[in-house]
Amino acid sequence: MIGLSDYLFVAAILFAISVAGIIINRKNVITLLMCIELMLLSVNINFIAFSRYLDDLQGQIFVFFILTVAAAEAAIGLAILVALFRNRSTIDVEELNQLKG
Amino acid sequence: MTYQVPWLSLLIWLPVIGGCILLFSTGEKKQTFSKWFALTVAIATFLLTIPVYLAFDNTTAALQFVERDIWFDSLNIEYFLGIDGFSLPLIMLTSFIAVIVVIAGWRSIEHRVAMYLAAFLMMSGLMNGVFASADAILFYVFWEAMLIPMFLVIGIWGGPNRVYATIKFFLYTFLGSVLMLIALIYLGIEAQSFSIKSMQQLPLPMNAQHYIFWAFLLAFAVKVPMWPVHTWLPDAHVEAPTGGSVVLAAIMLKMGTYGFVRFSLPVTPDASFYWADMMIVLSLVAIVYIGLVALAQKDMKKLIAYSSIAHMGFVVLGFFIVFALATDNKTDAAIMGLQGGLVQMLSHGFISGALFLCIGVLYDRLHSRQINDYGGVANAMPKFAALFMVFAMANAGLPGTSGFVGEFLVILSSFQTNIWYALLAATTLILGAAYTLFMYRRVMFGAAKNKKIAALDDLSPREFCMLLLLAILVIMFGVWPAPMFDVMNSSVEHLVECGIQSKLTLEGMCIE
Amino acid sequence: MQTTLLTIVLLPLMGALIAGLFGKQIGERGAHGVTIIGVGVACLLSFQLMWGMIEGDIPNVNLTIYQWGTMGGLSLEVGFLLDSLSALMLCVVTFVSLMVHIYTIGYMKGDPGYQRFFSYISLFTFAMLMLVLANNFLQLFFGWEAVGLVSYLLIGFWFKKDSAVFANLKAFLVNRVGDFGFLIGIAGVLYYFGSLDYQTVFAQATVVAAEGATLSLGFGEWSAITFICICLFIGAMGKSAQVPLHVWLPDSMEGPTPISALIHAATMVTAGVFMVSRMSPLFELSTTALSFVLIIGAITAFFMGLLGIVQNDIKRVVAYSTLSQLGYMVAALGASAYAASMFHLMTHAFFKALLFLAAGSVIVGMHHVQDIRKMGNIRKYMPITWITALIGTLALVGMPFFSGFYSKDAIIEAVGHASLVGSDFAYYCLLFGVFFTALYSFRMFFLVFHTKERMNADTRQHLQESPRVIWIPLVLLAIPSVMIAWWTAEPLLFGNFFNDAIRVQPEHNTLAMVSRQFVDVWSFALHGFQTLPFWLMMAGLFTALLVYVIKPSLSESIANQFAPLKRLLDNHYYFDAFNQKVIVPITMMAGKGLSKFGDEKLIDGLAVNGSAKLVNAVGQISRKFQSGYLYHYALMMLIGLLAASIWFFWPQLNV
Amino acid sequence: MELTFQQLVFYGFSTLLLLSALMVILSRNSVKAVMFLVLCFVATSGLWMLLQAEFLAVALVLVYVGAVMVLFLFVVMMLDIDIAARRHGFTKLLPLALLVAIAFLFILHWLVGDNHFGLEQMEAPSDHDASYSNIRELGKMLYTDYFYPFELAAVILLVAMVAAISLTFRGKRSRKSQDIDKQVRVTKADRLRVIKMESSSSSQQTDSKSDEESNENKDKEQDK
Repeated sequence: MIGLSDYLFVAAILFAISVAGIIINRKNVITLLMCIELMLLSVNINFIAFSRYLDDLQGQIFVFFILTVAAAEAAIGLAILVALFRNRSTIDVEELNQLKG
Repeated sequence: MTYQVPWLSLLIWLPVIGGCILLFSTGEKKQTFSKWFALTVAIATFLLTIPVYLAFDNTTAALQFVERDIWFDSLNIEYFLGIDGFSLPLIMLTSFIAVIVVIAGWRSIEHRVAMYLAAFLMMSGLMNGVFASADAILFYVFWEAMLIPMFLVIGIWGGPNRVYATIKFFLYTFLGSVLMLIALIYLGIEAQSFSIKSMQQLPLPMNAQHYIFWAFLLAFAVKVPMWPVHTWLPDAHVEAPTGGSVVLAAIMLKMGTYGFVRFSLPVTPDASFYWADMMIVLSLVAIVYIGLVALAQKDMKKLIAYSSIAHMGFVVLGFFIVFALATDNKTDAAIMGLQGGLVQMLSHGFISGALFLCIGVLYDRLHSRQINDYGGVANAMPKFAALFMVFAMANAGLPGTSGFVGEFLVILSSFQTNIWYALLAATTLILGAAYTLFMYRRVMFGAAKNKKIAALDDLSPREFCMLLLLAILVIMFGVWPAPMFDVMNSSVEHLVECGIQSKLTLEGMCIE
Repeated sequence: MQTTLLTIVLLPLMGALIAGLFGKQIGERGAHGVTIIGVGVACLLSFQLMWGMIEGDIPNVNLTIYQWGTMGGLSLEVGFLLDSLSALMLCVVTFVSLMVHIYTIGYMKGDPGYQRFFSYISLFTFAMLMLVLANNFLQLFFGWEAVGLVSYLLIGFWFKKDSAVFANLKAFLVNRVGDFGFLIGIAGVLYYFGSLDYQTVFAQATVVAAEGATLSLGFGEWSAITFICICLFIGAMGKSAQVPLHVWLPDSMEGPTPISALIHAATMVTAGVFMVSRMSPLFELSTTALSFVLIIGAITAFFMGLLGIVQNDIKRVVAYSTLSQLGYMVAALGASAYAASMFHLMTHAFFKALLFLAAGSVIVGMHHVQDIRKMGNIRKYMPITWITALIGTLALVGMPFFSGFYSKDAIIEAVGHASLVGSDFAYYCLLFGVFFTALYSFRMFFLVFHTKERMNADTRQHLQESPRVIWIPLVLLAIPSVMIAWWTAEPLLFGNFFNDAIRVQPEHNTLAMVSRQFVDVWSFALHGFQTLPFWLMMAGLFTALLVYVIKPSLSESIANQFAPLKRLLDNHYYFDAFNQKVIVPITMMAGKGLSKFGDEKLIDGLAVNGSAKLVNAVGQISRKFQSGYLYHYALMMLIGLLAASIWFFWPQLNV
Repeated sequence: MELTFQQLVFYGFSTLLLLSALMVILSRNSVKAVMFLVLCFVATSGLWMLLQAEFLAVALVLVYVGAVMVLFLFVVMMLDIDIAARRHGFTKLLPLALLVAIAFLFILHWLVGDNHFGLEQMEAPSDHDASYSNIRELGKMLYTDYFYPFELAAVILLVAMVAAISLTFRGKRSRKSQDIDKQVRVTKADRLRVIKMESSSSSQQTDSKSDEESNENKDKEQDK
């Protein structure tokens, strides 16, 4: 039988991979966005696994909302990316240091 | 139930609303109107205090003229007003000073007069609120709210270095009061009510008292101001316009000492007792150290500001020697010390206010506050010289002026705790006279220093009336201070017999 | 009775207020009219009271006028105490004041501050009356400081003169040093006696003394009574200008002459003497305090007299003579001869006021030249002034039959009988003081009224007898200067006039010892011719005659021979220099130092602006972390999350 | 060890998911990365099926793979990205990435491992019977208990859409709006100019002048 911990562990590995991805792909915003999607995905896996094992549909409802928000986030993120590229003709994160104090 | 006039609400909100209305009467043409309007509101507010004074029952320490209504139901915060012997004199002082300030600003402010007067009206209403609040949160709201008009007054109508001064003033006072809010919230939760009375009756363990005492101390010590958190005062005074200085010295400083009698002493009596020696030492330092510093000042306003600090030191001294005396069973002396401190608060309100007005009178004419720019003013302004002399002498604590009463009582009672306290406190006799008269001599006496001084106009009827009024009060309360004592007596006795008794044991608690 | 006393006290106040506030409206005549009527009526009523007391019609009165304030069980009141002591002072004060008022009409003629001046001296009279009539310490202190205030105002009356405003500030501050002690003394009284009311305090004095209450100042234990008495006496030292707090009195001569007569000779400066007499029930209980009083008085009497010899300003000579005479009074207090002291206070009030007013008359005649080296032979021009000044001088030096003789002789005798620590020293000081008193008095007298005319021609032309308003007070004061003692010496000194007010312990009742030789005033005076003081006085007179009249060159050579001494005297024993070069600079340095270092550097610089700078510095450092790269923030978040989870789960991880 | 079918599916999809996730972060080419991401989603959807969350599994494929990933692809292709530069600092950062990833893994492993969520602690639930409909249950909840959040989610999507459009929109903005402040601040002098008329003899001239001025005023008005 597959235990809850198995699902959770898969999600954990996925999360660790996306963390590593954020670190090593720090130059490319698109990959960063994708890593974030992966993170959300790992969270969603957790939710659904719990929902199943606790027999409570609320977990799935939550995933539903997360998906909504993630879609919105992706849309806006990409829109920002496009606007950024248009203005600065690069999406290199190294050059995006307007926040520097 | 009979219909009752909400006296205290009127005292608070009449000037505030008047000020709000004034804000709309901008424009240069409406200047005269706004001045008269402000004066009317101020005088009306002051007149309102008279029936309150007459109806005030000074045989009881209980709150009177109580108005109580729910404000935030869920948090037990109330719109709870009420006055006792500590607050009534201060409310009267505030309303009176408001009138004086409006008169003082009549000519000397050139731009945005309406706003200037509005700020003062609001300030006086809010300060009345501070003194009339019987709910801690309401108190806190008024306490902080009144900073805003003061901040604006210094920041807009102030001198050249006003930005530094305002920010210093604001940060100093604000920093202090943040911790007070925390203490109030803690007390409110513990007592399940934010009424000050319930906080005073709340039994607290010693370590909680320590924390609360320090939280309060920081807030109040900055306002008083006590050494070593006093340095905002000289700067604020120097930059503030005359009216600002008057309110600052006459009333705002009193909020700090009022806080001591309202909160520190009755809410945390054991911690106050524990720290009393430190407080006494700090106030003695204020008296001696600041007295010496005042001697070295070249700016008149700075000098008076420092003298204010020294005089407020007497108030704090009077409040905190009470513990040593009360534990020694010298109730009379304890009452005397407290009375002395309270009277000193009032009298300092009149005297320092008057002195700042005097400096304002000079500043309006020559636009300088440096002592060295003056000399021989008495030649051209004899009336002014006479009134200024009255206030200078009162500042030096001459018997027969109100300045003497408080200092005298505090010195007498501090002798009963420790001779050295009295000896150090009494140095004010010498230092106070030295710095005040030193300034007076260099400004007023001698031959007229230059043509400008020789051609000075003496006081206008407006200035004369305003100073004369203060002079009469200063002398009246010096010769016959009994009315002040009578109003405060019950409250003071109650505080000594009940308020400052230990909260650690049940026997000490006074249950009413 | 209450009305009478209130009238006496309040009439001068009314006069002062009217003259001061409505001076312009009522004009000069109005101003002096209203004040003189006020003081005159007060004077008449005082004499009536005095008469009543002597006759026994009027009992001692101790009444409360109103309640000043109550705190707890303690009630402070304003009230009057009328007994022999205050009655005597009432008469002296109102009489001298009246004379000075009248005199001032002439002296201040045409001064722009005419009304103001009358207002001040009337106000002074009020304050002094409050002081002497007080029945408690609070009111005493009020009067005490109020006379100081008026003195301050009057010394600086000509406020355009820098020297005058310097002198008045000095006077006020030095007095404040004394008041400092006085206030502590009052605080002590309240502490140990639980009241500020004279009667209660005096009633309890013996009890408290018997308990042997002590207090600790950190250095040794003090008897409470001694401490209180010495503190109170410090107040007296300020007001009555005893060494070392005497420095203000000579400078106070910057004020107009009438007030020098009224305040700085006759009345205010004797307030200290009056106060100690009033406190005799306390002082009697502490021999230490009495010794202290005696020694201070003796030092003042002798050394200040010595200074009189080298002064050239006519008023300063009289001022130093006043200092010296105050020393006599204080020494008498120390010897428990309170009555003698009060008696000397009275006679001195008359003859010293007379001398001052005579000096003023000369000054008016000389058109405000005060240097005696520029005078001479004024007798020719001002005969009335001359004769009155002569009377004053004789009274001052203690010529038998003159009033000053009785009082001074009684003091010297009393001190001679005293058996306190330092009483021998005091006795010799006073004894030789007599010689110097005669020397400087006659020096001044001869230089002013005799010898060659040294004034310039212009002044000489206008030199003439002063107007009537000036010389009438002189004459009126000259009469009591001569005769007052004839009737009063016996009851005051040896009788029981003061018995109700002054308490003396039998073991040091020196006056009683003196009184054993006393038969009547005439034989007392005749006996005076055989005593040492008389011969010392004559020696002084002849020395003055020799050095300043017969052979003026002698003074030069003596001065040269004793050059160091002369320098010491010229510099007033360096008291002023010490104050100006040491005390004042140290105080100012402390003030400036604390202001610069403590306030500006330490508190403002380090603590206030320092914390602002610290915040700024932390910001400067932490902004380095804000690279602006998103992935840095993300990384930080991750690391933070990691750290938080490790911290959170660590305890369980170990298990 | 014998694998049940479920285990087989689980391990298969898991492996696929993790490997493709690794490829997402490691691949040099963005297009490839997106494609691997799609694979990730598909694998996840399989896992979700296993967990009997059918609706979400389908939605994930439809919405994510069908819409969001296409959007990604679209953007990646639209933007001209320098691939070589992208890899800069890869080796330098790898140790750090590994460190952080392993640390996370370590903690998470302990946290979510067998000791807390194993089968002993939490038994596998029984399967729903055939009449059970995941979609119906979900729908019931969404349209009753979670109705407001659901509407809010819709609004969020709308906002996201508007935001995305307004961020990327390039055309000229021809909106019409009033500047009320400006209108209020207008004074008489801005609009009206009083001209001194000369006498009738030279009326010709003044007329032309005033015409000009009225034209000017009209221009000003238009500017505003």
